[in-house]
Amino acid sequence: MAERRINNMEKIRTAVAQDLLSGRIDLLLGWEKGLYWWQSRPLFARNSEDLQRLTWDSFCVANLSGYLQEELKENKKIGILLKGCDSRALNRLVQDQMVDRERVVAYGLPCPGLLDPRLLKQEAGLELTALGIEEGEDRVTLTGTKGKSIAREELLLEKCRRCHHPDPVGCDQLLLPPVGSREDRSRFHQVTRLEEIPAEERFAYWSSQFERCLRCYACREACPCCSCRECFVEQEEPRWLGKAHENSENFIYHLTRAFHSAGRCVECGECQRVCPVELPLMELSSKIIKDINELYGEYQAGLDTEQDPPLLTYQPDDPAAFVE
Amino acid sequence: MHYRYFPGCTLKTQAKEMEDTALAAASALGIELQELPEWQCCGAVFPLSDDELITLLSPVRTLAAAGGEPLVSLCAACHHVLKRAQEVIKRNPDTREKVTDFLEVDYAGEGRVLHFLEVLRDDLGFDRLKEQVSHPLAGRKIAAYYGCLLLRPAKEMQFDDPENPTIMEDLLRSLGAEVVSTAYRTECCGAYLSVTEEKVATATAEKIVHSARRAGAEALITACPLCRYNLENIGGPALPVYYFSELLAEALGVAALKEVARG
Amino acid sequence: MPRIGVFICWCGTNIAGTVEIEQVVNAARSFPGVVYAGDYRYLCSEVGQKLIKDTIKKENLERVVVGTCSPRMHEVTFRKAVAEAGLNPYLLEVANLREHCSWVHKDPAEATPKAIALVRAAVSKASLDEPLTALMLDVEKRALVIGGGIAGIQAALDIADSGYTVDLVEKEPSIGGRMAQLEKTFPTLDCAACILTPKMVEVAQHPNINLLTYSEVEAVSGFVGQFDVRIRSRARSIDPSKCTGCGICYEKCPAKVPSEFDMELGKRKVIYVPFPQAVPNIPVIDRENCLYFKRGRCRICEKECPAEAIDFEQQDEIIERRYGVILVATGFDSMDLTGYGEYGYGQHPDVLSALQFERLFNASGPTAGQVVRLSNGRPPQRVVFIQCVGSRDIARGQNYCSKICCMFTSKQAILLKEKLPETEAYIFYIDLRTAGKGYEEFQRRAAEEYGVIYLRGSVGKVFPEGERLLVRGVDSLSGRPLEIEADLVVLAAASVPRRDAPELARLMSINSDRYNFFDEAHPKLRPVETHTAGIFIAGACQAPKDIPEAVAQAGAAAAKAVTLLSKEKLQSEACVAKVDPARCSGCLHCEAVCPYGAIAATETEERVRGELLTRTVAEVNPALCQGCGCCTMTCRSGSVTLQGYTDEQMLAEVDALCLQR
Amino acid sequence: MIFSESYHRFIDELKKNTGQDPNQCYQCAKCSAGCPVVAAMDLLPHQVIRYLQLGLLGELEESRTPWICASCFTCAARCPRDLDLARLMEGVRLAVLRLREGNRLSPADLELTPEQLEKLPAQALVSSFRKYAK
Repeated sequence: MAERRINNMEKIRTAVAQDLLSGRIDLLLGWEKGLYWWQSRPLFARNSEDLQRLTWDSFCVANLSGYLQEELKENKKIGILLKGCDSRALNRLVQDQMVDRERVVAYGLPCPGLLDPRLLKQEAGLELTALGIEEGEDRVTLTGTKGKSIAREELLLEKCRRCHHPDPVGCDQLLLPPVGSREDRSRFHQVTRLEEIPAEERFAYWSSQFERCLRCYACREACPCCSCRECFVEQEEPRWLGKAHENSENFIYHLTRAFHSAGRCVECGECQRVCPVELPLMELSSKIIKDINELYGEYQAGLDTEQDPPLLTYQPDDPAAFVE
Repeated sequence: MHYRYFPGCTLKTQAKEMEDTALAAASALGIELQELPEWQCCGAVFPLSDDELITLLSPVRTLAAAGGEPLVSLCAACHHVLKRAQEVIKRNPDTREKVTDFLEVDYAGEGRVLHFLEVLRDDLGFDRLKEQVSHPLAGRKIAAYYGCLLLRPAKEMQFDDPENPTIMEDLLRSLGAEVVSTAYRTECCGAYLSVTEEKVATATAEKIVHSARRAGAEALITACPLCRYNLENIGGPALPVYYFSELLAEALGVAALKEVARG
Repeated sequence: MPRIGVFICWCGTNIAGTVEIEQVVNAARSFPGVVYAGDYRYLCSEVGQKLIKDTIKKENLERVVVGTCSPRMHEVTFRKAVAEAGLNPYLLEVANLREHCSWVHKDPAEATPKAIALVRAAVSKASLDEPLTALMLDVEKRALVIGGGIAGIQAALDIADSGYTVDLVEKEPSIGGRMAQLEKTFPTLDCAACILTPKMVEVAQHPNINLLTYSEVEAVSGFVGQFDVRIRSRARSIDPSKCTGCGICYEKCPAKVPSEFDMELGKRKVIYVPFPQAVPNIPVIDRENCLYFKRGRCRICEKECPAEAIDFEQQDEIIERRYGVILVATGFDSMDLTGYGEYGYGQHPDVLSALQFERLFNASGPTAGQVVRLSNGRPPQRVVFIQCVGSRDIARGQNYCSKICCMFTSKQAILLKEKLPETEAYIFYIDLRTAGKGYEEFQRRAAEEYGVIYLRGSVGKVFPEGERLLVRGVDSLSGRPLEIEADLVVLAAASVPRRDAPELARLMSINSDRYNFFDEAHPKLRPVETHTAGIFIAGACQAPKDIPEAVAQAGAAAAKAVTLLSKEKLQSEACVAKVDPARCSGCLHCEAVCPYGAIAATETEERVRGELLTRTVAEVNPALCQGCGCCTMTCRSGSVTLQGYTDEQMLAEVDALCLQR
Repeated sequence: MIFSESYHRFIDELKKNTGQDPNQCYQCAKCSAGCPVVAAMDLLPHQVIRYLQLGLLGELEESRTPWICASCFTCAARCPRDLDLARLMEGVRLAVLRLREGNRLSPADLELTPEQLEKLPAQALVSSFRKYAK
């Protein structure tokens, strides 16, 4: 496995190096290793030296498509590495006319699912600094313990465990062989669980969650759907939101953000991952996705750029009980 | 093709020839009908009032015993009761909870519930059946009689067009018989009344048989033991009434199996 | 803060009976910006309006708030008054103190504080009002009528007689519609053709009517006064300037298909006119079935045509034209009865729909006017009519009553009795609905004079028994089950909207009800208008109707259309949406949801780190915008706003309403 | 015809257990028109619904009709008001049985010869007792 990964790395690097060095792209958005082994961070590669740092491992979690909007102002053409979820984000941005697809070279990386450091730590019962891992095909061995081995599926990030489309869609080229669709995974179990509890309890649940929100807006910054030039939270005229820490305002922020990403959310889970207080933000987005599916038929944002989003289309048989 | 098989009360007694011939035909056609290891009568009547939970217990127990595998019955009444009981379980979570808790089974309405005729039409196909017919019923003028329980309510039974069904006629054609169309083929014969209101049941049955006779039929087929009993039990000139399975076995040239593998 | 004046109306006792007017006036004086507050018994009266006008001048008012009835009632009245006093009319706000307050409360202790809150909200909004100006738009002096049945014909004639040009578009090769298929009409038993044909000819000869048969509307854009419409005029494969209508072509044509005009009972040729009195009397070639178009051989019609009018190469013609108004009169279909297996429709040749039965009486119909059984060609001795097939049926049909069946069934029974006096006629009905001039008398004549037997009840099933049909039913009045050996069974099929009605509704942006009948703007007060200004409806496309009703409605719709056409200019909507290009990120979701096609992409320039970049943003065409607000709903950053209803104004209202009392 | 409290209790119970509301019926009588055993009934099927609408419960209690009904669902299949009369009939039968706190059929009532019993399908007996006894 390790060997294959190295081989994969070479394959990826060769493919993108060619384009970057020949000037087909001005910038490559990829990942490099961070400070620790369980961190990989965005890499902005402009030359062969930068490319040496390029990495593709089980921690390349950041969705890079969010950088495109800004970077395209200064670069003519950008290459970008995309996992399944990331590729759908790019497609969504293209559908929202935020990114000119002609100016992007998309390299798809079929994704086996990324590992959650928090789970690794929990399973090992050790600080991550004292831990190492060896990845097999389906299992991960924790070195530093007594060789504890765990099914990879159980160590995946929450978003990866509900991911149906690990293979990138709509890319210019796939750099690795596809891993196949995972429609066997359940996407909405958490939402269904929440739906089943009584409304007051549900309100109490969200109240206690939002109470912790710092309004740092990291969720918005990381979200590929949040492409407005000026977000409503910062607007002065009219002023939608106060600045004080006030739970009702936190509610307004999160619910409005969820509505704004309705029909756009590609379930990349970045909002939840970057949240410093670990709010379960994906549950909100998932609830809206589930509702849209039930009302207007199955729709997964960013999968098919030809299909118009359900909230922007009208069918004569659309349910309209709410206006009657 | 593998199915779980629910015989029901009458097929082990008065309608033995229905079971024997159907099982023989099935085995000739490569259709494996594995009888449920333990079963009890379906109750013969689907409970039409929602406060009659006890009558749901037996069909739901049977459905649960099939373990999600397709469940086949031969008798129209059994099929009706099982199919509709399954619909209740699927559509009414309250009832499902009460019934399954009482029975201590885990059943949420899974598995196809089929009449053997549906297996022949949908899973085997009448075209394939036709290829296997070795003794076609050429020149035999036969009318199909459906009765009530197979067809209605159509929304739940999803068996065939409730007013103009074709499945039995299609079967007869694939067996090489000459189909005689009769006006009363979907009219109820009133057989449920044969114990308490025999005269009513007989009068209703007579109308059906005599109309078939006038239309030129030499025999009738049915998929329900109770219909057969009632249609045979009339005053005046009668017509032979067969189970569809009897003619099926005949056309396939197989003798009735006496011994059946038990699940 | 602008100077605001508040005027509270008593509306007699309508408002004053429940709301303490004095309290409201006193409270209003304390609201920010209010420099005047007063009340009057009837503000909408001349005197009331004069009070407003005088006060505006005297107090130098810059904004006006009236606390009155619903703005739907009198907003226009008060805007006019404000304008006459020299203020921009959009600097007026209406607080709805009647429908939203006094009419829904009994207790003044509840109504008065609510009235105060409503006025406070209106004052808050008014302080943010900006003057708005509506555009003045031209009116194209041309009308489009869609559908050439009796309603469309009548409407086209009425508009044309008023001096305006009308394009009448009909999908079929001839105008005439459903009425042309009828033999006689109730309750007078006039021959349908005798009264319809003259009107059809008049249409063809009218100098102001441009007849487009075998044509369909493909696209509609624009707005009242300026609808841009694309019409596809299908190739007839015949040069109309050469054709003399001699009919040799269809005499000689070797290919036959079921005739739509005869409800598939008879056959027609592949080159055909639907019926002898067709207007225009020019055949069409049905290319789907023509041997030449299908297999490349035949061309007999071409050889036989003495006028050399056949043109196999003819192409569809696309007509793009602007109209001031559109009138929709697309009529109805007879419901498909295949779901009613118990009647044996489609299974037995002697079970017919009423429209099929009607064709049997017609001299040019499938039986040349002989009323016979289609199974054996012999006249029937007993006919059973069944009403409400598909109508009033929530399980397999339509919830509504089709309205015309009671009458046409009686009519057909009478026609039958006139033609075959010995034949028995039985009518199964659930309720007899004979409201209409001369209708009840007509139905009674059927029963009393002609001896038609009316049975109150239903039919369970029709059993083919030998050569006849055994109808098993019940007469509910006597409580008797009945069995009738009949020769013919006639089903009064429900009237349903045309199959393509939903598509047309979408094309025109007009509303439909749950059955796909087109919706009028108001069920009582605006029965021929739609919610889309400039589009009118007439006839059975709105709901099942008989001929007199369809004709009356067509006349009314034509009058409305002419009223519009007679105007030199129309004022556009002033409360239109506006995009702030600096905020707009250019996702164009607003364009996707705009029902009026009023939003499009445009380029804007901006400086980024010293460099000039162009980017795409949305832009509203104020002439097309109807102020519906869909765009403002869909814009996440609030870059689109509806003038007169800006986010700031709405929030100001909400804040004012939420203030502690 | 008295819409007493007991009537309302009865109707509410009937609606709850059968999911059918007799007031949905507009008396087209299609149920009676199609019923295969109508000839043996003293009240026609649509009259049973009418009696339910009018609260004529005593008459229904005496009527043979609910016991003649063969539960063949023909009426339900064709009802333009989407009423399931077969269910209503069962509701009436149950109400009568419960009211009388007794069964309408007991094994002793059956006057069958051994030969008849031999021939009679088990199904016929089971269903009769299901219908006539609780």
